[in-house]
Amino acid sequence: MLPLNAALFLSAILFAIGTAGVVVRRNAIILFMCIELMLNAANLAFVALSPYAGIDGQVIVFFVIAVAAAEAAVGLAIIIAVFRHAESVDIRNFSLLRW
Amino acid sequence: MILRVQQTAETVVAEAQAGAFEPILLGLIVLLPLIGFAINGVAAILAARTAERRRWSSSSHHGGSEGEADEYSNETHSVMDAEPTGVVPWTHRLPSLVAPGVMLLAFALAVANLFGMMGVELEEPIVRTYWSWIPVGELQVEAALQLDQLSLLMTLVVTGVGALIHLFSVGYMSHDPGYPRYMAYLNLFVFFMLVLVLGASFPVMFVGWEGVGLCSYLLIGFWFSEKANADAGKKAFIVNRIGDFGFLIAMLLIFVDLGALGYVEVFERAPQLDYAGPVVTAICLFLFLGAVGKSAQIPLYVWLPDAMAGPTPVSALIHAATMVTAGVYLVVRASTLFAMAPAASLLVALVGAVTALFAATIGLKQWDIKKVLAYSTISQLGFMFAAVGMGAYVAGVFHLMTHAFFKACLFLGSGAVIHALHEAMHATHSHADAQDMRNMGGLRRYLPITFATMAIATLAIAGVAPFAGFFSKDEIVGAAWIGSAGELPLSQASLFGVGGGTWMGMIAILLSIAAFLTAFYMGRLMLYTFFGPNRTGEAERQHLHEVGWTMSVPLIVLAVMSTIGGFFNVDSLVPIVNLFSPFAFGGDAALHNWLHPVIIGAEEVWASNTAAIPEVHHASWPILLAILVGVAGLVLAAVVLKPQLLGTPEETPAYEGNLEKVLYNKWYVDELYQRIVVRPVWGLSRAFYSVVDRGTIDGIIDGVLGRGAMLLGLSAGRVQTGQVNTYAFIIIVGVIVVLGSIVVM
Amino acid sequence: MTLDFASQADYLLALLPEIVLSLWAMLVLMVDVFQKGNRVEASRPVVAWLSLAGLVVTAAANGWLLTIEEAAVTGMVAVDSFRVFVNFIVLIAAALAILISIGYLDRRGINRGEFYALLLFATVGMMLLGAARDLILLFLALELMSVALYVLVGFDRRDPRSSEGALKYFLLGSFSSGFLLYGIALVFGSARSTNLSAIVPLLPSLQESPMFLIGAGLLLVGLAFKVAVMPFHVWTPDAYDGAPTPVTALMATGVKAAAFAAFIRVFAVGFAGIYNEWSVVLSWLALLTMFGANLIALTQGSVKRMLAYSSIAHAGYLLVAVLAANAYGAAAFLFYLLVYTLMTAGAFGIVIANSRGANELNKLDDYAGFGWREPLLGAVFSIFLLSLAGFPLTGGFIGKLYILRSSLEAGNVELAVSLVLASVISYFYYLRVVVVMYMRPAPAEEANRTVLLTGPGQLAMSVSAVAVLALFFVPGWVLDVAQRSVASLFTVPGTFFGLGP
Amino acid sequence: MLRSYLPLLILLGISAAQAVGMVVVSQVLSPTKWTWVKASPYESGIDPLGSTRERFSVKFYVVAILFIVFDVETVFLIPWAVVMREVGVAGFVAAAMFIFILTVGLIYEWRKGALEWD
Repeated sequence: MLPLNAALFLSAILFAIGTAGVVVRRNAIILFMCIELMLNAANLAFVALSPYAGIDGQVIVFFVIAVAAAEAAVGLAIIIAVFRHAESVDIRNFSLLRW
Repeated sequence: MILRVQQTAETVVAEAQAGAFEPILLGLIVLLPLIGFAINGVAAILAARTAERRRWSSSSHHGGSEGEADEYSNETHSVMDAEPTGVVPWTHRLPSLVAPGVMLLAFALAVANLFGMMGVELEEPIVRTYWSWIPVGELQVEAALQLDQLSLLMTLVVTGVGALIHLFSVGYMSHDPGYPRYMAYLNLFVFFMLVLVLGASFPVMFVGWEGVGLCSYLLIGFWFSEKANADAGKKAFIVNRIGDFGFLIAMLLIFVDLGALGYVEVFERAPQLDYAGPVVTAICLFLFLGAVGKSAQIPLYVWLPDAMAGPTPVSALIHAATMVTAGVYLVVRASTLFAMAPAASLLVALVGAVTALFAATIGLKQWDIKKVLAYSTISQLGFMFAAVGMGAYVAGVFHLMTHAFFKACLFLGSGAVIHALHEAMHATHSHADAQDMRNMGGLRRYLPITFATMAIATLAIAGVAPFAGFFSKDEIVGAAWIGSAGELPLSQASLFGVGGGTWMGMIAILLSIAAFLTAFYMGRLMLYTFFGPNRTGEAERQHLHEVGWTMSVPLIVLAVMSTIGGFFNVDSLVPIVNLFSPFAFGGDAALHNWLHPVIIGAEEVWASNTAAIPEVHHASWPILLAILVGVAGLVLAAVVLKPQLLGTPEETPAYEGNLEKVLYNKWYVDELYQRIVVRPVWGLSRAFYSVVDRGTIDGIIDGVLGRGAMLLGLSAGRVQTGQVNTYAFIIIVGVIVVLGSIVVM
Repeated sequence: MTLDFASQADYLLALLPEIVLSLWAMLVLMVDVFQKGNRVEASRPVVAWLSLAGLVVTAAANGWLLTIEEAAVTGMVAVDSFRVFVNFIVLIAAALAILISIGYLDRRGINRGEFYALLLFATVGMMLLGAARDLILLFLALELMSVALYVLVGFDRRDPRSSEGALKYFLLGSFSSGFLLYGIALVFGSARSTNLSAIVPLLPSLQESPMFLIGAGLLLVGLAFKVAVMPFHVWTPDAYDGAPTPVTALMATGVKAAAFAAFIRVFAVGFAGIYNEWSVVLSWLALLTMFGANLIALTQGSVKRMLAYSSIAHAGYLLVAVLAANAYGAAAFLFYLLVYTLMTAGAFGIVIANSRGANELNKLDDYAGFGWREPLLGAVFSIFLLSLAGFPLTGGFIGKLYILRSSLEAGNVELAVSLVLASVISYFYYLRVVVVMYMRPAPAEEANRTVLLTGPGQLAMSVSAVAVLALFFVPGWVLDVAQRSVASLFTVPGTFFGLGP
Repeated sequence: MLRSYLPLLILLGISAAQAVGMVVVSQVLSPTKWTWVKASPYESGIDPLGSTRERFSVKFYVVAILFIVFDVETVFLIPWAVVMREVGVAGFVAAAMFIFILTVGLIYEWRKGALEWD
């Protein structure tokens, strides 16, 4: 069996990569992918913890997957709507709202 | 005259009958004006709707904003701009009935309560609790009304004078497009004023306190399109915030140190505090700060003359008879606390006396008839504060009452004059100033009733016997002389190292001079307005005529009250005054006996903390002096001033010589404030404006702090770049800080 | 009736209001889509009224909840009067949002039935959020609410501002969900459960576990994001500004109420045992929020955006109540939440009334003369603004008074003083609007402006204003109810603010 | 315990090797001769019209988004199918409610015309 720490470590690294991606990337789609990465890092943590903390962890993952799918559907729709205005998904172009 | 010993026999009777009196519909007295407000408010909203519609349709016909400017104009225009259509909409007719109606009903109820209460000698106030208002832990504040001799007296004044002024307003304002709104505000004002005087605790009083301030603000800015009016409203609002701050702090201190806010509990526990200690002194000083703001005393008086921008009946009701006296009421209400703080009391008296003289000097050289009366009001309020500060609480309340009569009469009379003049000028399309006395003169031929009533009120304010002002003003000045002889409890106190007796001697002199000046400037006002040749203009003269009954009846009633109002408190112990004893109402020194239960707390404080005072000597020379200054002032005015030589504003300069210039410019206090407060703030704001192109704030609402805060806010707001990456970065920083601190803790 | 959650069917009863509202939302969706199919046209008014009816029915079901009680407090959903109180606030917020959107949506050409259905779904999410006693249910409720709101914010696809607001809200919202979820995972790993009632007894042993503390910290971040506490507020002004105004009103009121309720349940009730760990940092965040938001609000030229910052500032005030750590604090919190919901939704309603056509620009100058042009709405707006500032004669004053008192009681003098100072700052920008509204004459071209708030909206505003005033004069019974609702939280083992079970 | 996954791992390895191997082998063994015709995109023998970077119809997105949602929902149904007998009526009711909600969504899609291509 995989050591727990290793799995958690991997999940933490994935989470950190996702977080860093949100800060540094400019493309809205990539940003969204980074966020999905964060959610999946959490999923990984749940799965890795479930032998130790209870089967609930695996159930939770199903919910998270479903939620992520809903978010993806809405998110992509929003990005399309934005793209129609700006002809671009570069988030640097979106600063009508500020200050 | 202040420390009258209550007859024991009466006290016994009182105890036997105490509790026999039940207040009659106490809540309804307060509620009636609110009902009136609700009805008139609905009418106002509907009227505004139709007015808007008409404005739009008419502006589309003969486009342009001209019609709009006419719609809400300043006093000199809109008072008379009657609807040419002839048909008065119901929204304008209903308030004429409702507004004075509810006031008369409320007054009738108050009178009923008076008769009920006169039968018994009430020792303890009656508190009616309606619901639990702020119940949090020890802070239990009830929504309760308190009926006692003082609050009933105030209620009578507010509803009585209020009813008359409402009636006057029917004639004065009914042609104004905003008439229903005006009546709604006026009713709302009376509601809050009644809450103020009838409330059973400081927070309830504060509700009324804030409420009357709000209504005053609304009514001053009633003709809002004039920038000056709007500014005046704003000024009143800001100055009153300073006063409210004092009130709030005082409430906080009272709650912290006494654990209660209801009057009964507070005054029961007040003697537990250290006599003349810092706590009670601080409480009183903060309360006084509140009173200074509301009652327009030095240094916060500047808003009151500007408040004359509102309609004249408003000036009469709010800025002369009722709201501005709330500060005096507050001091009398808290007399037990003020008795505990002799230094604070002396300061109150001193501020009052200085204000009385200071404002009277300014009144000497004003040409605007309402401005004269405004400074006169400030001056008279100074008399009241001098009285209550010296511990002569009854004298202060007495003057409050008589002042309400004669000053309301004077204001309404000036309103009638302005109304008549304006009507005449309107008929000939003249644009002369209807409030400038240089445009008046000889009006007694055209406005006989107004002249007669105002003349009576002038005699009253000048202190000519036997008119109302003579008795009340004499009591105040007399108290000061007695105090200077060391015969008042406060004579034993000291302020700034100077004894109370010395202070009171100075106060007596200040007040005597002020009384003399009062008589002089009132004589001047009457001479220039009603005597000499008429300066209104040839064409206009044809159109001058007396006002209608709704306006003359209140004038006559108030004139009668100004004549007989003094007989409510004729003291047989005072020489000369006791000549009028046969005519006294309600027995000897009726008001003293009536109010005695209210100020007994203060007397007990003095009894246990000051050396006993053997006996009060009432000399006759102060009374003679008081009569003399009043008559002398009037006579001097008649001799010195030559109304027949006066010209119109174009011919007569506003002032001649340096002293007149200083007085005309009100001692340059506004300019001083402008220079030391407003201008630096503006300078900073200009500089700021040029740096950052966002000068969205106007006026002095934002001070130096405001600008600094803006700068800080702007720089803080710069993190809101609109960039998702930046936002995410800020969040990450926050996450790290939160996690770090949680793990470290 | 007593529920023990042993049988799954009991959950159907415990969740009755949420189930009713979900079904109703589907009904609304179906009514709309069957009525007009895929044609692009405005929905019938019946859709809005049907949605309102759904809220009323839900409110009835919510009231019914008071009659049932739980055998044990181990369920995923709480059945207590705290939840009922929060549900009522959320329902009021949703009802106000619907009332002010009638007419407004037509004006912007976005009157689609989906708007109302989504709004109801978001409301379901808020209600669940206030009921969640299990972190997973919390996450699901939060997402249900958020996903619906992402769409609502970007509902006007043709408006670049709306879309941009939605994009930012979506990206940052799911970003913060990631933190929340990871926090739940860590809490789950260290406490071996996501159920608060299971976690609470373990707190003494978990106090030293870094994994648990970091998990709790991430949870704090996730919730702080939703209630818009600085510095996690960054999305708020943009999303509020871009969103159609009724949605802004809902976000500022319902979302905040629900997220704060969850905050109380998780931190004040659940993690009360580690109060010392989270209170310090939260105090600093409260300070930052109160001062930062009020200062930035000073500089805003747009009234809508100013109100957005004002709602952030109010999150700071509410945090002071949460941090007061006593019974009055929690009761003051609920009381203030109610006043806040009424006055904030009301203020946004006026923003709608004064916006020009489809244009959402709401500059301060656009309010010149508004008080005279619309006497009723002007007066109502003044009441809301004064209440937001905490002026006496309004419910906002009493609410702040309660919070202050509870804070002083708890010894948080600095927080109390800061609250007073911060609200003094806020006076400037609230009063500025009142001054402009009454003291500056309207430009001539304003004369032909029409009322942009329909009858139902005006009625809702007036009722809210009267309620705000009433909460000043008779706050007693509401406070009483609030105190009793708070007491119901103690059914959870563990201490609540030192009151104890 | 991990041993039970060994066949899976072997399968994975074989399929990966096969996929990579086919590409590599074809690259290595085939003659490579570059011509314009060969390099051009093959569109059933017709010359390419316009740029290949043309935008897709938004309908593709709609379908894709719908697919994501409905596809993922099956993750709830499969576990239920596995343990259907154990969870009994309660499980059935729960699954029925779930499917009911999905159906409402489906009806909405259908009425909105999202299922029709034109």
